[in-house]
Amino acid sequence: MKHHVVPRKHYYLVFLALLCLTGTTVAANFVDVGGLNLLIALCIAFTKASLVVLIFMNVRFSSPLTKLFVAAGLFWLFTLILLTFSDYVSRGWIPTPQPWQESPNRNVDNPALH
Amino acid sequence: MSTVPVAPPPPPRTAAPVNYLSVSHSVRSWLLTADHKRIAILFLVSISFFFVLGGFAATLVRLELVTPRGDLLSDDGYNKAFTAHGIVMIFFFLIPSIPATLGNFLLPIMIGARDLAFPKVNLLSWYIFMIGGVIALSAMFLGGVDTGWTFYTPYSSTYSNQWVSLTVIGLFLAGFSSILTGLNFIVTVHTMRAPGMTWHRLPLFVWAAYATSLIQVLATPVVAITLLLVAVERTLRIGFFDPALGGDPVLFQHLFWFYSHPAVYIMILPGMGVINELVTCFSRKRIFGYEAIAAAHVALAVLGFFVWGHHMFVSGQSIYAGMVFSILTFAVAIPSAIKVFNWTATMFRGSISYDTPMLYTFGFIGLFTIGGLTGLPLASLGADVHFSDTYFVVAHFHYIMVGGMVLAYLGGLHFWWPKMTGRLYPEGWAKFAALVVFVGFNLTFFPQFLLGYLGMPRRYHAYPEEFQVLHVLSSAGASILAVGFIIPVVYFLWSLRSGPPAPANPWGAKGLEWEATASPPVTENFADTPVVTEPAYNYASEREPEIV
Amino acid sequence: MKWFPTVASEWALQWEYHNLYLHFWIAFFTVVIFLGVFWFAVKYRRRSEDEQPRPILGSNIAEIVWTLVPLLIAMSMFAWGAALYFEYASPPENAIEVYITGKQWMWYAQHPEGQREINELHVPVGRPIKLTMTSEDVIHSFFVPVFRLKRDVIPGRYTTIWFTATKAGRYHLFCAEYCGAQHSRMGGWVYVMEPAAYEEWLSGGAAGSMAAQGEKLFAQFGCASCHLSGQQGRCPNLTNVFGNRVELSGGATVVADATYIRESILNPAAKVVAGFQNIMPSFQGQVSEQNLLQLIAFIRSLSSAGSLGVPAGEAGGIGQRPPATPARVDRRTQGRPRQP
Amino acid sequence: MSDADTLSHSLPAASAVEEEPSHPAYRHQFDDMAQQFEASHLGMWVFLITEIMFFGGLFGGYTIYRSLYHEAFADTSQYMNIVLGAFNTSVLIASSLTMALAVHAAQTGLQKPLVRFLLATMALGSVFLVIKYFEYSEKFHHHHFPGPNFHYEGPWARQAEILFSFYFVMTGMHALHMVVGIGLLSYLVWKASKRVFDATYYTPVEMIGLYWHFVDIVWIFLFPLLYLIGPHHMGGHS
Repeated sequence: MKHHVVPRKHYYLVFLALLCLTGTTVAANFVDVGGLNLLIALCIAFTKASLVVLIFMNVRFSSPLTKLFVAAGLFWLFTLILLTFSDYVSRGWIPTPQPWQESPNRNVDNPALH
Repeated sequence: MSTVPVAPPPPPRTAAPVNYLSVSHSVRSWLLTADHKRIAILFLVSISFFFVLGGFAATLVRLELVTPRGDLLSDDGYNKAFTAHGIVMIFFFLIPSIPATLGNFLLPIMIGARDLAFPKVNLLSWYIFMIGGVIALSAMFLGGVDTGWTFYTPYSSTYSNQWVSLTVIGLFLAGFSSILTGLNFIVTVHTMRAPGMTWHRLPLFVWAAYATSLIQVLATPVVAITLLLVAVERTLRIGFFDPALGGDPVLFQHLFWFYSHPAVYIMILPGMGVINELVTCFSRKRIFGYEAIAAAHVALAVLGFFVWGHHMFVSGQSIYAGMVFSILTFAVAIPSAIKVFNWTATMFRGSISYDTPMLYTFGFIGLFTIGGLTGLPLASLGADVHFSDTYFVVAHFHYIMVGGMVLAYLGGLHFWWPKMTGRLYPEGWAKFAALVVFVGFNLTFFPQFLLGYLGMPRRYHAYPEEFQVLHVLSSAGASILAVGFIIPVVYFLWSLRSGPPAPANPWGAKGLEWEATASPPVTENFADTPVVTEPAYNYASEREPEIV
Repeated sequence: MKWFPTVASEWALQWEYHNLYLHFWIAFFTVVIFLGVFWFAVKYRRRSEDEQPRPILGSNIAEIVWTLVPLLIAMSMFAWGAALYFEYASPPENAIEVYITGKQWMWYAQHPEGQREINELHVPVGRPIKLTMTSEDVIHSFFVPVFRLKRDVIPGRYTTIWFTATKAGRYHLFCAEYCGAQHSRMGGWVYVMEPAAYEEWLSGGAAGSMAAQGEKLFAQFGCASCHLSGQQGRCPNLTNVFGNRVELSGGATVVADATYIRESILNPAAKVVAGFQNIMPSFQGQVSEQNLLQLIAFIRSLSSAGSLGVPAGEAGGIGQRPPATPARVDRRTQGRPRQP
Repeated sequence: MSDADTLSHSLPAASAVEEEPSHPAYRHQFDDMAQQFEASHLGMWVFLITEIMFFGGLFGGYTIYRSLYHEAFADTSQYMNIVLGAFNTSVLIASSLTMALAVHAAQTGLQKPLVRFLLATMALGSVFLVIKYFEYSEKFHHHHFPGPNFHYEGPWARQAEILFSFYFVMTGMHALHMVVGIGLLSYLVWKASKRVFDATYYTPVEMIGLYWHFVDIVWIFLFPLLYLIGPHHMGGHS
C-alpha cells in the first residue's frame, strides 16, 4: 500500500508541542494586549490545527490532490466569513444612513458629555 | 487541442442477454440495489413524483392568479401553495434532477467505470432523500408551511405558526443526500476513469457534473446548519436571527444565499452538461472550444460562490459589499456567455438533424440566453432596486430553471431514454410535445417580465386589476405547458411496454455509453474495461480537424 | 392596460435610461443568438444520412473576442448601475423627513409636523423626501413602482430611502418582501401633491409635531423626572446630546444618533455614559417603534436649538438643515467618524 | 526531499495488484486495492470538507456577532470554565495522539497495540464528554442555557444569551460528533479484535482516524473562541 509510516517519535513530539501551545494560549489570555489577544489566540489555534493536519492526519505525505482539497476547504471557509464580514464592517460607511444624523459639534460645551 | 485520434474506437461489445433491468425483478432487488443505474431509476421515479406535486402546487398558484381579488384560495392557502411549489421544485426536483438521475446513470459509464466509487453511499443518498422528502411532505399535509422557500427570518423563526421546523428537518436531510451524491461523483471522476480517459478526453457532461458536485459538497453544509439554527431558534426561543432577541435577520440571508445562489448553478450546470452532448451529436460535430467550455463550467462553479450578495441589494446590506457582489455577478455572466457562443458555433458547418433532443437543445439555447441576459438588470445595483422581489425576478429564474434546466432534462431524457430502457419513443409525438412545451413556456413566463417591469411584487395573492391581462395570459400559458409535460409521460410509459427495441447506438453518437455497451447496459456496464484512445465527440473521425 | 409604468420621480427617469441601456444589450444578444441558431439550423441541416462534416476544434480568437467584448459591456453596466445606486443610497441634506413603520400588515407614516397616516403617504412634488423606516415585526419592503424605488424595512434597524417626486397623482405602494398571510394586502397609496395642496394638507388636523408628541411620551414614561431635572446627578442631562459625541464608560465614544438613542431606551445598559451607573429600566416591549421615533424626535429637538443656528421653533421640523458635511459614522467601530 | 521519496515509494504498489482483488475487503467496482484505498481516502477528505463548511456556518455567525458585541462577549466569557476547558483540550489532544498511534500500529501490523490504542482513544473521548456534561450542568444550574429560563446578571443579558446560544450549539454539535466518533471507534475495536486489519488493509482505521483528528481540530478552535474571549482575570465570575 502506498503509505508513509511516520516514526512514532514524531507523534509524541507533536503531542508535546500541542500541549505547550495549549498552555501558551491560556497563559496569553491573562495578559491584556487589547486587540492582539484574539490574533494571538487564532495564530496559536492555526498552528495547532496545522500540526494535527500535517502530522497526525498525514497530509504532509499525502498526494497533491489531498492537499488541494484541504486548501480548497479552507479557502471556501474564509470566503464565507470574509465576504459576510465585509458587509458588516462597511455598513456604517454608507454616506448618510442614519436618521437625524448630524456632525458632532465640537464647539459646544456640553455639560452632559464631560 | 492537440489530441488526434490514434486508433479507431473500440468495437461495440455484443449485447449481453442479461442487462441491469432484466437481471432480477423483485422489489427487494430494487430497494437494496447498489447498481448506480438502478439507483438512477429510483431517483427518476421519485423526482417525477415530486415534479407532479410541485406542478400541482404551481397549478393552484396560477389558477388563483387568474383573478385579481384572491378568491380561489385563502391568503394562507395561497402562501402555502407557492411555498410548497418552491420547496418541492427546488429541493426535491431541480437539485437532484440531472445529477441524481442522468448523472448517476451516465457518469460511471461515460468515464468507463463499473460503478460509482461508493455504491452503498449512493443508495444511502436515495434513502436519505426519500426520508427527507417524506418529512417535508408530511409537514405540508399536516398543515403546510407559509414562509416561502427562502425561510427569511424573523418571519420563519418567530412569526410563522406553521410547520417550519419539520420542513426544515426534511430539507436538512435532502441536503445530505445531495452532498453524498456530489462526494461520490468527485471521488469517482478522480479515481475511477478508464485507461486513456484523461481529463482532456472527458465528456463535457462529466465536467459539468464534476463542477456541480464541488458546489454540492462545499455549499450544502452551510444551508444545512443555517436551517438547523432556524429550527433551534423556533424550538428553544434562542436568538440567532431574531432582532427581538439581539440577532440580525440579515445574517440569515447571508448564510442562506451562500448556499442558495450556488444552488442555482447546481441546477443549471448539469443542464449545460447535457446540452454539450446533444449539440455535438445532432450537429455531428466536435464541440467548438472544448477547453473553453470545460473551463467555463469550473469557473461558473467557483465564481458562483462569490456573488450571493446580489440577492440583498435592497435588504440593508452595505453598499460597498453590494458593489463587490455586483461586479462579481457581472463577471459570472461571462462563462455562461462563452458557453452559449460555443454551442452556437458548434452548429456552424455541421450536419444538423431535427430529432427531438435537438429541438430541446434549440429551445434551451434560446431560452437560457434570455434567462441569462435578464439576469443582468438584477446584477446591476441600480436596476435591481426596482426589479428585485417583482415578477421580473420570477420570470428570470423560470427562464433559467424551466426554460433552461427542465428543457435540458427533457432533452437528455429523450436522448438517453433508449440507453436507459432499451426502447425507442414515438418521435412524432415527442416533437409535438417539444413544440407545445416551448410555446406554453414562453406564453407563461414572458408576460411575467412585463408584470415585473410594471411593478407587480412576487408572492402576491391578490393584486391590482391593471395586472390581470398579463396574469391571465400567463395562466393560459401554464395550462399549455402542463399539456406539454403530460404528453411525454404518456408516450414514455407506452414506450416502456410497447416501444420498439433500441439498438446500442440509435443516434450514431460518440461516447462510451453508446459505443462500448449495450442498450440497456449490463450490470457492471462493460464486458471488459474499455480503453479510450480518442478525444471526446470524435465525429467524422476520418476527416482532418481544422482550427478556425 | 398600460405597457409602460408611469415615471414619477427624478430617480425613476434615471433608472429608465439605465434600464433602456441594459435592455438594448439584452435585445442585441438575444437577436444575435436566435438568428445564429436559426440560420445554422436551416443552412446546415442534415441533407443525407451519411454526411460527415469536417470537424472544427475551436478558435482562440473567437474565444477571446466573445470573452472580452461581453466583459467590457458588463463592466459598463456595472459602472452605470453602481453610480445610480450611490445616488439611491445618499439622501440630500435638505430632504423632508418622513418616518415609516411597517407592521404586519400595515404601513404607518409620521410627518415631523405631527400628521400620521396609515397605508397612505402624502408628499409634495419637486422636493426631496427622505423616508426613515423600521419594522415592528418581520422584514417588509417599501416599494413604489412609479418611483422605481424599493428598500427593505428591517426590525431593529433604521433604513432610509429618498426620492423627488415629479408628477402629481395617486400611486401604488406595495410591500415587496414576503411578510406573512396578508402580504399582498399590505399596501396603499402614495399621494403626490402640488406644493400648495400639500401645505394645505399638512396644516389640517395635526395633533402637535412629532417632537411635541415625543415630549408627552417623555413625561408619560417618567423620563423627564430624571433626564431633564437639570442636575447632573443620577442620569445624563439630554440637552444638547443629540448629534454630539458621548463618552462611554470604558473609554469608547459614540455619536448620539437615532440608533444610539433607540438602543439606550430599549437596552439602557448596553452603552452607559461615562460617569454614570445604569439605573434605568429597559423599555423593551413597552414602547412601540412609532413612539420611539417620537421620543427620538423630541430628544433631537433638545439638541439642535442654538448649537446649529437653527431657530428654536423649527427644531425637529422641516427645513432643519444638517451641516454641509455630515459625518460618516461607523457604529460598528464605535463612532469613529469616517471621511468618504 | 522526503516528500518526493514517499511519492515515488508508493508507485511499486502496482506490483500488488495481481493478488489483492482477492482480499475480503475488495469491492468489485475497483480495479485493485490501491485504487480502492485512494478512493476511500479522497472520499473521506471530501467529507471532511463538508464538515468544515458545516461548522463554518456556525463560525461565520459567531464571527459576526463577536465583532458586533465584542465587549458583551468578553464579559460573558468570564463564565466559561477555563480550567475545565483547558483540561478538556489536553484530553482531546491526547486522544488524537492515541488515535495516531493506533493508525501507526495498524500500518505496522501490530494487533494488540492497535486494540489498546483504540480503547485508549475511546476512553479519552469519554472523559471529554463527562467533563462536558459537568460544564453543561453547571451552566444549566446558573440558568445560562438560552431560552425562556435564561438569566444573566449584568448589562448585556441579550448579547450574553447569543454567546451562550453559540456555545451550546457549537459545543453540542462537537459533542455529537464525538459521540458518533466513539461509536465508530467501538466498531473498529470489534473489527480489530477479529484481526481484520493488517499492514495491507487498514483503511477504516485510517479513515476514522482522520475523522477523529478533524473533531479535535474543531475543538482546537472552539476553545479559544468560546473560552478565551477578552483577557480573563484570575477568579472571574465563576
